[in-house]
Amino acid sequence: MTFIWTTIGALLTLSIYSFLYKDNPFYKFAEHLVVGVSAGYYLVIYYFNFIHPNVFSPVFLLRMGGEPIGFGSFLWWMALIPGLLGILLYARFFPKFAWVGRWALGVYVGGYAGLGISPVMQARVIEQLRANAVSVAGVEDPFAAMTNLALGVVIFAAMTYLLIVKRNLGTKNLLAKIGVLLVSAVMGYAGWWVLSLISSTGVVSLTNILLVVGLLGTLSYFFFSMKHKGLLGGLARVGIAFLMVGFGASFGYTVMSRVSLLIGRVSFLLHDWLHLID
Amino acid sequence: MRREIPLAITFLIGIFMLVDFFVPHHVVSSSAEEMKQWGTIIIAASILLGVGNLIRVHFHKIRRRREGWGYSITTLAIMAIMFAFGGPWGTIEEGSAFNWMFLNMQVPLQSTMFSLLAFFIASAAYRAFRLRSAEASLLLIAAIIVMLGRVPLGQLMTRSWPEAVQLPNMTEVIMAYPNMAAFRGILMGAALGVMAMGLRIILGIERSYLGGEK
Amino acid sequence: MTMKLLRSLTFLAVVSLAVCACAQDARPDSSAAMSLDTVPPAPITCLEARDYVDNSDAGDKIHITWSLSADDGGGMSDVASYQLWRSEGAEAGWDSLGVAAAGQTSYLDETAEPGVDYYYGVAAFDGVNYSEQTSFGPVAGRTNFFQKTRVSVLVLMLVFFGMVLVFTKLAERGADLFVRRIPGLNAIEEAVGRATEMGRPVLYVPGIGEIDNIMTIASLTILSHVAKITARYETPLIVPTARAVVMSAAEEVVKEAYAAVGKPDGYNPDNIRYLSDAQFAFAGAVNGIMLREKPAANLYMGAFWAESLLLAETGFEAGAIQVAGTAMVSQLPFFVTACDFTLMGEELYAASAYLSREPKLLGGLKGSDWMKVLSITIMATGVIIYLLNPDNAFVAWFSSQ
Amino acid sequence: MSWAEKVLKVDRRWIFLAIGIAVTIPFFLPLGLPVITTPPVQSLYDAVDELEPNAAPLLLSIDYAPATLPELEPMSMAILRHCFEKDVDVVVMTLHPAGYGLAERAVLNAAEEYDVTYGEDFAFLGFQPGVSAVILGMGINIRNVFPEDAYGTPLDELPLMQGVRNYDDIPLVISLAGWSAAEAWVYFAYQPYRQTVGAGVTAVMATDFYPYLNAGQLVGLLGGMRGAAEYEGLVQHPDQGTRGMDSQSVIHLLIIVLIAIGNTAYFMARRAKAPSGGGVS
Repeated sequence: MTFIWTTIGALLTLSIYSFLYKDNPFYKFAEHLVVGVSAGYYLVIYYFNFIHPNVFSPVFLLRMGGEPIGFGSFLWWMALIPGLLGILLYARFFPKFAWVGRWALGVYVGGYAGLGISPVMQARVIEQLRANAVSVAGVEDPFAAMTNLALGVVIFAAMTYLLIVKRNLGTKNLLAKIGVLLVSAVMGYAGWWVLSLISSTGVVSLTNILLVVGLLGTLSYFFFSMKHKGLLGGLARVGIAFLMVGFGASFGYTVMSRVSLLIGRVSFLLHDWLHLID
Repeated sequence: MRREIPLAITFLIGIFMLVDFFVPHHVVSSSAEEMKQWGTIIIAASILLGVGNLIRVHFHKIRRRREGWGYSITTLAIMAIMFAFGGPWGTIEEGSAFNWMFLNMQVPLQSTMFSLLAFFIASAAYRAFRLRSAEASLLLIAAIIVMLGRVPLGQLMTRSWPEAVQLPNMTEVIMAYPNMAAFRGILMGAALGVMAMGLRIILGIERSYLGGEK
Repeated sequence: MTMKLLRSLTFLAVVSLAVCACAQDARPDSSAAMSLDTVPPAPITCLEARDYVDNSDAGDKIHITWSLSADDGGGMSDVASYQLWRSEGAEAGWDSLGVAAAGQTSYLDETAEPGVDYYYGVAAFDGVNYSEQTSFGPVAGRTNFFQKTRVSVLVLMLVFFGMVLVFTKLAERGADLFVRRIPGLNAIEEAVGRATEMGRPVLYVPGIGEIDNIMTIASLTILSHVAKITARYETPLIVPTARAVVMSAAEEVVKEAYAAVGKPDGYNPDNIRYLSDAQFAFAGAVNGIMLREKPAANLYMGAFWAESLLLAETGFEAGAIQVAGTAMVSQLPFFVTACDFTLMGEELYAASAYLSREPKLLGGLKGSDWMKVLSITIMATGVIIYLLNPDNAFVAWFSSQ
Repeated sequence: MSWAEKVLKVDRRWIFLAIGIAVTIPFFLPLGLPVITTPPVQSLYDAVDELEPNAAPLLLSIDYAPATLPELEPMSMAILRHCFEKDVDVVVMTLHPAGYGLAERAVLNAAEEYDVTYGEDFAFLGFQPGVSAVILGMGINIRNVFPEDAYGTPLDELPLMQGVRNYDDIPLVISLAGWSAAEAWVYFAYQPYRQTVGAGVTAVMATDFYPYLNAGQLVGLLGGMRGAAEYEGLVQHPDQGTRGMDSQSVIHLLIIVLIAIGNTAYFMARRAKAPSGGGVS
């Protein structure tokens, strides 16, 4: 029995992989199958996990979580109201009353819009600002931190100058441009390393300055109220540079997880199905 | 009235949920919990709308004998079977037919579809990572360093180099500083976008999701 | 059970250590090396009890804090635990409340009656003797209406909302608010135009987020704009969705858009489709649409997870022009590499405001911009103040809970 | 068409074929490349390692679904082995509706390898719907959310749960998730209760979690199969994670070689078209 089911799973797996060659009947079959299976699955799961225990059972069977509840009691109403809101959605099936479906949508969207705002402010703005500030300033030797802050400003100013005034990094040739960028990256990295040999505090605050510069640049890129010219233009270009490094890095970082999934499937085919490896 | 009532509901519930974050009073927080529960029930109830749409679209396809109508029969049939097994003979309990179908059809199909990404990420990298401009070179170089730094091979290649330029360490530095700075920037910008949009929704300025703008 | 066992074990260990320590050095005059400890530990100091505010406050919690006894970790190092008592009046008897392990400086009393005045007493215990009891009171638990630790969140939020509303009002009065062009927005119109020329449909994927996700709502706003263009050009618009509620909202949006440009008959309900709640079943089905119905323009706007690259690579292979927009940080790299244009992060939200050109929506954009300036200022101030004094109130104020 | 142009326009199916071959070979010919530990993994390992044996339990929330199994299951196995090896008590739960079977399978498989008893050394609480409500509720009292374990035994009858009321009695929570559950632990357990939280996430999500790690909201982080392999190395029990890393090395190298070929061809083709080599593109 298990072997039959595993074989079905394996054949479906191969059908999906056949898509890599081209669209074909096997893939079409697998695609339509999974849509059907998941529709049936969610229909059942949503009913038995949400609707039945939280609406149907309390409202009609007067039982909630195994405990009896009274008809017309507070809990009964608290089960009836969302049930009615859910039913309002079905008003769409009758075009004349479709508009009452918006009440349910209003509750849902309004509720989550309100719910989302404050935690976003807390975790994505304030906490990140605080972390950035603390990690920049949080070194033991304030003097070293100040020196490095100044150093960071100088490096930053130089970068901005290169990117704005010498817009194209002083040259028109693409290869030379890339060369300039590479050399400055290598120099920067070497400088960072030399500094790390001299003072560990210095390194911490210097690398943290990257955080400030990057954040400033990226936020400038997302500044919509002014044309990206002059100082703002330079800042935005610095931001783009950081974004590019970030995108490249997370692309490279992701390859591993995608390959992991493939390994999982190959291991299913070779190990669980064909028993070719142990 | 057709538009004012839902907007009023949105406003009242939105403000209440917003205030809940700052008001620890147990009556407020437990009512907010209750309303979150309502949300899940509304979503659960909506599945019927989705399935209705699915049936309608595939039914039209079959009735008009449009290309690929045979596959539509597969979809509808398997959905009916799944639904029929789901109710009376147990849902996610170990060993039920419903669970078997889930584990041996939906799970392998979904994870195989997911794993196609291993192929696509390679073809996307091959096509897109070209030294077309100075900015593109940053993308490419960061990607290569991180790709090498993530695997044991990269560690072996640079094992005898100074610590600062060992690939895994460079990867850590790139991930922890420039990458994080950029992503913090995106996160913060997007967070402000979310808050502004949330405010507009609560105030009823943004109402396209209710259909139209009038 | 295990906790109690552990506690008694540590207690035994501490006691025996203390006894040994006494035996070895401290008192040459106490000749009986193993004699019983008769010296009580030093009392605790700085005892305070405060009403405790958590996220669901029924007024039944009081937080008690103190400074360690001098003999805990220092001095004779013989404190094993702290005993806590509670009393309902200065003259009333003391009831045992609980025990805190050595080294702890706080205890949460969760059994308080709301509104009743309590007195708390704490004494260090070395296994044999109690120190002198330190007391504090009266204090009463209250059901609070404001979470004080979140005041920074509230203030910044109100400032932000204030800015948004002020700019919105300004815009309504006709002030000319400049908003720079967002690259990628033109691309949407070009893509739709090309699809029309080729006589092929436009595919609009509003992401797989639920409608509670703000990205999805932004996407529906953009959809309304796109639907108006396709309605005018009479280009079919296919909208596959992964959530039933989003599907029904999309139906409304598209239907209204077709009606708004005077072509209500062009609307085809079979083109707004619910495919599957399951992420990859959805992605697989959208891939099928791309290969079989051959849209010439694919627009991906909204919240995307791993399916982003599955869609974008298939769309590329099928030869469509692709424009994406999402604030999902982890998926941006894939859209950026595989699509012709990408609206990144806040640009997605900005796009919906920009497209509608409604002054009300532009106000929000302005507000966010000035919030960015304020954020940077706060961060810079924070750094400087922190360097001068790490324990300042400014930084602490931002540590919300 | 020059060879460079041919290379640039290569049918992507050849790339697919190369990837397919590259992933399969290490299954038959293991390379056994060593793995070096990174700081986020080390700090999570240390956090687990510092837990007292047979004392307050580690709460392991196995929140992944089948789709992310290959990356995250090696993590749960490695962490569970670490705990059982050191006699640290473990309480397992899940926040994902499809995670019940996976969580149970992981904990039972790991328990089989060691001399541990259900109820004394480990427990499985099962699944409760509602992510934020579950996490917040457990901060007040675990019994409000999970009155009994997955098999219907009241929590008070499990020896290891006695004296465990809420987060005050749990020194460490680790969430292994391929979706936003790990973030929810940060928002709803760390933020309000200052509960120490560690996470194991897919490699792609790890990027999003660096800010939390940096801000001290997470004590440690395992990212993807590599994180699992590193943890396997630390507990000296190489398994799926370590084996998978060989395939990873080969494919990563292959992609880099492909990028190099693509760029060489790109510059050859450019040179052929525009001899000056200039121009901004």
